[in-house]
Amino acid sequence: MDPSVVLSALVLGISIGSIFLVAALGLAIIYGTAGVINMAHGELIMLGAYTTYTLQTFLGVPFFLCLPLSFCIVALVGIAIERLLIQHLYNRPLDTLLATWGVSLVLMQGVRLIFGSDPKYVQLPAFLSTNLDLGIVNVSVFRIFVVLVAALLVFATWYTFYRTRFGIMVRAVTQNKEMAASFGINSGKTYMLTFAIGAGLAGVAGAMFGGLNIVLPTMGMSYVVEAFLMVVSGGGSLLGTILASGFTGQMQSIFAFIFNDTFARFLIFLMVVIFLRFRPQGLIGSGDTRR
Amino acid sequence: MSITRRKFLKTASVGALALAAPHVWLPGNREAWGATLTAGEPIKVGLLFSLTGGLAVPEEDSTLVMQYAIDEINAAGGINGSPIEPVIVDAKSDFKVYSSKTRELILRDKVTSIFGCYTSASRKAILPIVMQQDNLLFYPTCYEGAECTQNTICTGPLANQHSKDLIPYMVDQFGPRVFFVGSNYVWPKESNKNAKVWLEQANGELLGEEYIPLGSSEFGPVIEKIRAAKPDFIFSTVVGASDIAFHRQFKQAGLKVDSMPIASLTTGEIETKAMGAEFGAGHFLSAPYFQALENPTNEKFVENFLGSPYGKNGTTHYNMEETYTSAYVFKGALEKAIADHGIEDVTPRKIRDAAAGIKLSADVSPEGEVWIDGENFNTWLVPKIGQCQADGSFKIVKEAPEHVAPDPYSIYPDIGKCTADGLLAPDGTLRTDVI
Amino acid sequence: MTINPYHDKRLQWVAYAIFFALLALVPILLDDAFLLNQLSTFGVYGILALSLSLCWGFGGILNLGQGIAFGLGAYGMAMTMQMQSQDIDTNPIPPFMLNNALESLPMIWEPFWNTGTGIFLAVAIPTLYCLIFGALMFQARVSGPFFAIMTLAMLSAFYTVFIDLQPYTNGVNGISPPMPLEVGSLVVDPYSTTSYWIVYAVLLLSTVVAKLLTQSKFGLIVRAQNNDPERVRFLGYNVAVYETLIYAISGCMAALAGMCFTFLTQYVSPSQFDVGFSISIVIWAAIGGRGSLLWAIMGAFIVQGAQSYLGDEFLNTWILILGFFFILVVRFLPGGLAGLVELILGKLPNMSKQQKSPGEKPVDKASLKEA
Amino acid sequence: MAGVLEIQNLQKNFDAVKVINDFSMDVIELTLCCLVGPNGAGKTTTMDLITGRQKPTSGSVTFRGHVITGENEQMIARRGLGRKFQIPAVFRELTVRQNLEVAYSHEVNALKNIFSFSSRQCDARIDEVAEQVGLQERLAVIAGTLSHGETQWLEIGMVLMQDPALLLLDEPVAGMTEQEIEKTADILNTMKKTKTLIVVEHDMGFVREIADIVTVMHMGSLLAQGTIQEIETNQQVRDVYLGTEDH
Repeated sequence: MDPSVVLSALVLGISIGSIFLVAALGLAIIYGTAGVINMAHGELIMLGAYTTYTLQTFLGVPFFLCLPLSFCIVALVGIAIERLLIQHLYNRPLDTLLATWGVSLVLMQGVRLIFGSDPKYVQLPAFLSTNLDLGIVNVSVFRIFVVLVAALLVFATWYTFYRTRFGIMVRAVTQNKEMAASFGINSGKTYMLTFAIGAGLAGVAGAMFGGLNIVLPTMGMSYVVEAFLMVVSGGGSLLGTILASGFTGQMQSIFAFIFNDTFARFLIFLMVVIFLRFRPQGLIGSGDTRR
Repeated sequence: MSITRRKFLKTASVGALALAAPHVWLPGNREAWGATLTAGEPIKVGLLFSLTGGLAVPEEDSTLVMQYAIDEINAAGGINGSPIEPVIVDAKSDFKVYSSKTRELILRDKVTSIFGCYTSASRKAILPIVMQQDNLLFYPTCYEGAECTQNTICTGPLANQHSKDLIPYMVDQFGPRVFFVGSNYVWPKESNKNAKVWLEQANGELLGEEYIPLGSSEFGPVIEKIRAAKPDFIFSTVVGASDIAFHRQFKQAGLKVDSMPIASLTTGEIETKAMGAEFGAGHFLSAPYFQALENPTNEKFVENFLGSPYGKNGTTHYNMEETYTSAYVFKGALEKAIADHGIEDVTPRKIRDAAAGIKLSADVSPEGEVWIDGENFNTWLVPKIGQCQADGSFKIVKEAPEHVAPDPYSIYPDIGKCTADGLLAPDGTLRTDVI
Repeated sequence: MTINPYHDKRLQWVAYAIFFALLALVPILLDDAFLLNQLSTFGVYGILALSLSLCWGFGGILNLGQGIAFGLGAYGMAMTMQMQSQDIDTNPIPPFMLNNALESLPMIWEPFWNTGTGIFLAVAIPTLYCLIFGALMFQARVSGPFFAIMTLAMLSAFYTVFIDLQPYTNGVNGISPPMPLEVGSLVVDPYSTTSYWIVYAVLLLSTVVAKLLTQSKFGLIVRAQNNDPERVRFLGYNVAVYETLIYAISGCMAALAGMCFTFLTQYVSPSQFDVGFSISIVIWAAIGGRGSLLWAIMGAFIVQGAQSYLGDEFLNTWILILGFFFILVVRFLPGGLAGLVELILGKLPNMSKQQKSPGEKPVDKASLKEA
Repeated sequence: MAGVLEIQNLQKNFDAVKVINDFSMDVIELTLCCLVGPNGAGKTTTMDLITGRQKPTSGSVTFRGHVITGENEQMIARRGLGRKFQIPAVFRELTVRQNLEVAYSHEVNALKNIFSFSSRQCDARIDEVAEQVGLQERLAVIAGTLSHGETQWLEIGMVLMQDPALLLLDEPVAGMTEQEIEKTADILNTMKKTKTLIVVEHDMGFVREIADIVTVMHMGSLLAQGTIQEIETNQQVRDVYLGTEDH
C-alpha cells in the first residue's frame, strides 16, 4: 500500500479516536465514580450542540466562547437531573439506566418542541474550515482542533480528579462511601459535582460535533452506543477510556480503508464482544471488586 | 414424502380454518374497496407522512404542501363538486406505524387514495396492504424503480431519469474522472448503476465507489480515498444528516469546489440551508424542480405557498413540488374516472387506470408540463441541473431538451418491462405485484 | 401476618383466565378487520413484553437487545413467505436479488423453500444466537448494566450488518412478501380471525410456559441468582447455565413474536433492530410491571393502545408524556402498574387466610430493589 | 483420622503484597476447627482460596483426596464444601422456605430443574433443617424482613440443606445478642457430630464454647495451632492480640 495512504489512515485514526474520546469522556467519569450508566449522555451532547447554536445565532457569542459556556449550561442540566432523579437511585444500577433513558426521551422531544425538527448548524470561525497540507498527509484544521480539545479535556479531567482536593474526595467516595463519610466527605455532593462535570464534558462534545456535522434532536443517539463501548471496554477508568478510544479509532480508520465504513463498524462491535468475553473487567480495571 | 407432510399439515390446519370463517382470502384475489363515492360528498384521502421522528424534516413539508394543494383544489370547486377531505396521520418515522396507519386509513377510514412515504423502506412496508386491498398509493418523490405494481403512481424521478443529464454535463464541464459516494442502501446503489450507464456513454471513468452507513457522520476515510483518487467531480447520493456532514467535511478537508464539485441527486434547498450556505455553494444538484425556476406558475406557487399558513418552514423544494403535482394528478385521474364510470362505480383501481397519460400543463405544474406514463405509471418529466449559490439558492445551469421517459427496469432489460397489467418478462410471462 | 390477595396463587390463575377469556371473546363479539389486526399486533407486543419480563423481571437480566431475536424470527418468517411466492422452475429468485446482481439463490435462502424448515429455522436461529451470545457473556460473568450495554452493542451490530448485506436482505428497504403466509392449505390472512387465533395461541402458550417456568425449581434458582448470583454459585449451581437458558428461552419467545409480526404485516426490515423499538419493549414491561408476567403483557396493550389512540391527539407531546411517565414509574413505582395494584390490594381488608406457598411472584415493593 | 481438607503452602499475592504467605493446615474429619486472628490476618482470603472465589498464586488445596485448586465455586461446592459468608448472603426477595429450597442442591442440572416442581424429599429436609436452626415458624416470611440473627441462622440452614461434608462458616455470630450466640453455639455443637466445620471467629468466648482445634493466623501465615487451652497460653498469640486488642 502507498505509504501516504497508510499515514493518512493513521492520522485519521487519531482524529476518529479523539472524537470517540470526547464523546465518551463524560460518560466514563460518571460511570467510574458513581457507577451510573447515563443513557441520556447522547442527549446531553445534543443539548451542548443546541446551546452553542442558540448562543451563536441569537446572542452572537463567538464559537470559542461557546465551548466553556456549553460546558456550564449543560453541567447545570446535569445537576438538575442528578438532584431530581439519579440521587434517589444510586443503589439500583439497572433503574438508573432506565430512568436516564426516560430523561433522554424527554430531552429529545423537548428540544424538538422548542427548536423544531429541522436541522441546525454551528457556525465555525473561517480558519477552522481550512486544511493543513503537509505534503504526504493532508489534515483539516478542525480535526486537529478536536484532537487538541480532547487532549485539553483529558488533562483537565485528570488534574481535577487526581491533583485537587475535590479529586481526592471523589476517589475516597468511589472506594468506600461509608469510610469517606466518616471523614466528613459528603458523598451526595461529590456525586452531584461529578455528574455536573460529566454532563458539562458532554456539552463541550456537543459544541464541537455541531461543527463537524448537523445539529438535530436525534443526533445524540449516533454517538452514545460507541461511547458506551469505549467506557465498557476501557473498564470505566479514565486511562482505559483513552486507550480504548485511541485503539478503536485506529481500527475504524484502518478497516474503513481496507474494507468499507459499514463493515468497519461491524468488525469493531464484534471485536469488543470477543474482547469482553476474555477480559470482562475491560482494559484497565481490577477483577476482584465483588462483595 | 412430500405428500405425507402435506397431508399432515392439511389435517392440522382444518381445525384452525374452521375458526377462521370471515375474511378468508385466497391469494390472487383482491379485496374490493369497501366504500363508494357520492356526488357532493367529501372525497377522503390519506396523508401518510411522518410528523415526528427522524423523517419529519422532509415529510412534514410533504404534509403541509398536500394540505395547501387540497385547499387550493377545494377553493376552485373541488372534484366534480366534491371537496377533498384529507385524513392526516403521523407515521412517526417508524415502518411499523406506516404499516398500521395504512390499515387504519384503508380499512377504517376507507380512503380513496393514500399520498405518502418518502423512503422506499416505508413504501415497501405498506405496499402489501395497499395491493391486497386494491387501494392506490401516490408516491411523491424519487425512487430506484425495479418495481411494478398495479397500485402505485409516482410523481418523482426514477433512477433512470435523475442523472441522465447530470453526468454528461459534469463530464463536459469538469472532466471525465468521477468518484461515486452514496449512503449504504438500495436507492443510491441503483442510482449509481444508472449513472454508470450514462458515464460510459459520456466516455467517463469511474475511479471509485464508496457507501457510508445511513446516518453516519464520519467521512474522514472516504474523503482521503477521494483525495488519493483525484477525480474531476464527485457524484453523490448521500442522504439526510450524512449529506450535510459530507459537505461540511469536504470543505474542512480542503477539497476545492471549483476543481472537484459534488454533483448530487439530493442536496436541495433544505439541505443547503441546514449545512450553511458556504458549504453548499458551488455544488450541483439534478432535480425536476428548483425554487428558483423562472416561470409564472412557479412564481405564483412559491408566493402563494410561502404566504399561506402551510409555508411556515420558508422554502419550497423538489420533494414538495412533486407532492404538490401528485394532488393534481389525482384530481385529473379522478375526474376522468368519474367521467368514464360514473361516480358510484369509481374505485381506487379505476382511478389508477384512469391516470394513464394524465397530463399536467405548465399552468398547473410548477416544474413545467409533466404526464403519467400509461404503462408503468411513473412521470415523464424534465430533469434540470442547478448550481448552489452563495446564498443557498440554486441557479439553473441546464435544462434537459425534452421530457425523459420513466423506465423502472431500464438497466434490467432481462427481467422485463413494466406494463399496466404487470411485469412482462422477455419470455412473455406476465407477473403482477412485483415488489 | 396478613396475606395480600395479590399473592394468592389461585386468584392469580383466575386473573390469567379472565384476561385470556376476554381476548377470546373479541373475535366472536366484533367483526372489524382493522381492530382484529390491531389487537393481533398488540398481542405480538404482549409476547415481547412477556419474554422480557421473564428474563429481566425474574432473572434480573436486562436485555436492551430483545429486538435481535424478534428481528431474526421476523426475517426467517419473511424469507419463508417470500419463497412461497417464488417458483423453483420459472421464477426461483426474489425480485430484489436480481437488482443486486445475484444470478442464483444464495445458500442461506435455500432451506426456506420448504415452509416447515423455514418456520423451524426462524425459531431455531435466534434461539441458537441467544444461547451462544448468552454463554459467551455469562461465562465471563458479564452481568447487570454491563450486559445491558453489550446487548445494545449487538443490536447496533445486527442493524448495521442487515443493512450492509443488501443482496441477501434487500438492505434498508427490507423484504415485503407479496402474498400472505400459507401453511398447507391454510392461508394466514393478516386481516382474518385466523391470524388473530394464531397470535392468541402463541401468546397463551408463551404465558403458560413462562408461568410454569417461574414456578419450577429452575425458575426459583433463576430468581435466586437475580438476588445474589454468588450465593447460588456456592450452592453448587452453574449460574451461567441458568442465565443462558432463561435468556435463550426469552429469546425464543421473542422470535415467535417476530414471526407472528411478519405474517401480520407482510414486511420486515432492519428497523426491527432499531434501538428505539427494543427500548419500547423495556418500557412496556416496566410500566406494566416487570415482576408480573400478566401485567407485562397488559403493559404492552396499554402503552401501545394509548399510543395509537392518544398518540395522534397529542402528536408532539406524546413522547414527552411517555418519557415523563416512564421516569415516574422507574423512580416511584419500580413494580409498575402491577406494584400499584399490589399496593391497593394490600390495603383492602384481608380476604384470604391461606398460607403462602413457594413459587410466587416476587412483587412486593421491597423486593424490587436491586442489591 | 485422615485429613478431610489439606492446605499446602498456600500463597496469594495482590501485586507485591503477600496476603497469604506459605500457609498450610490440615482439618480432621468430624472436628470443629476455629480460624482466628486479628483483622487482616487473611482468614477470609483463606476461605476464598479454599472455595474457589479467588485463585491462589501458588500452593494447593486438597479436599477428600482431590486437588481442588483451580476449580470454580460451583464445582467445589458440588464436591461437598458449603460456605456461609461474613456478611450474611441470603436471597432477600425470597421466602425462608424458598431460600432453603434453592439450597437443596442435589440436582444442579438446569434442564432437569426446568421440569422439577416440588419434591417430597426436599420438603422433608426443609422441615428438618428449619427445626435445627429454629426457623420452623418463619418459613413463609420474606427473608429480607428477618432479624439479623435469624438471617445468620437461615444461611447456616442453607448450608445445611446443601448437605456438605465440610462447612466453612465466616463469623456466624457477628452482631448477635447473647441469647442468639448461645443458641448458635448449640446449633454448631449439634452439627459437629455429623459434619466437619471450619469457623472463622473473633469472639474468643464463643470459640471456647465450640472449638476442638484452634488455628491462629497472623499476617497471612500460620502462627499457632492447638486446643483452646494451648492457644490461650501461647505467648506468641498473646503478643499479637495485645498489639491489636481485638475483642
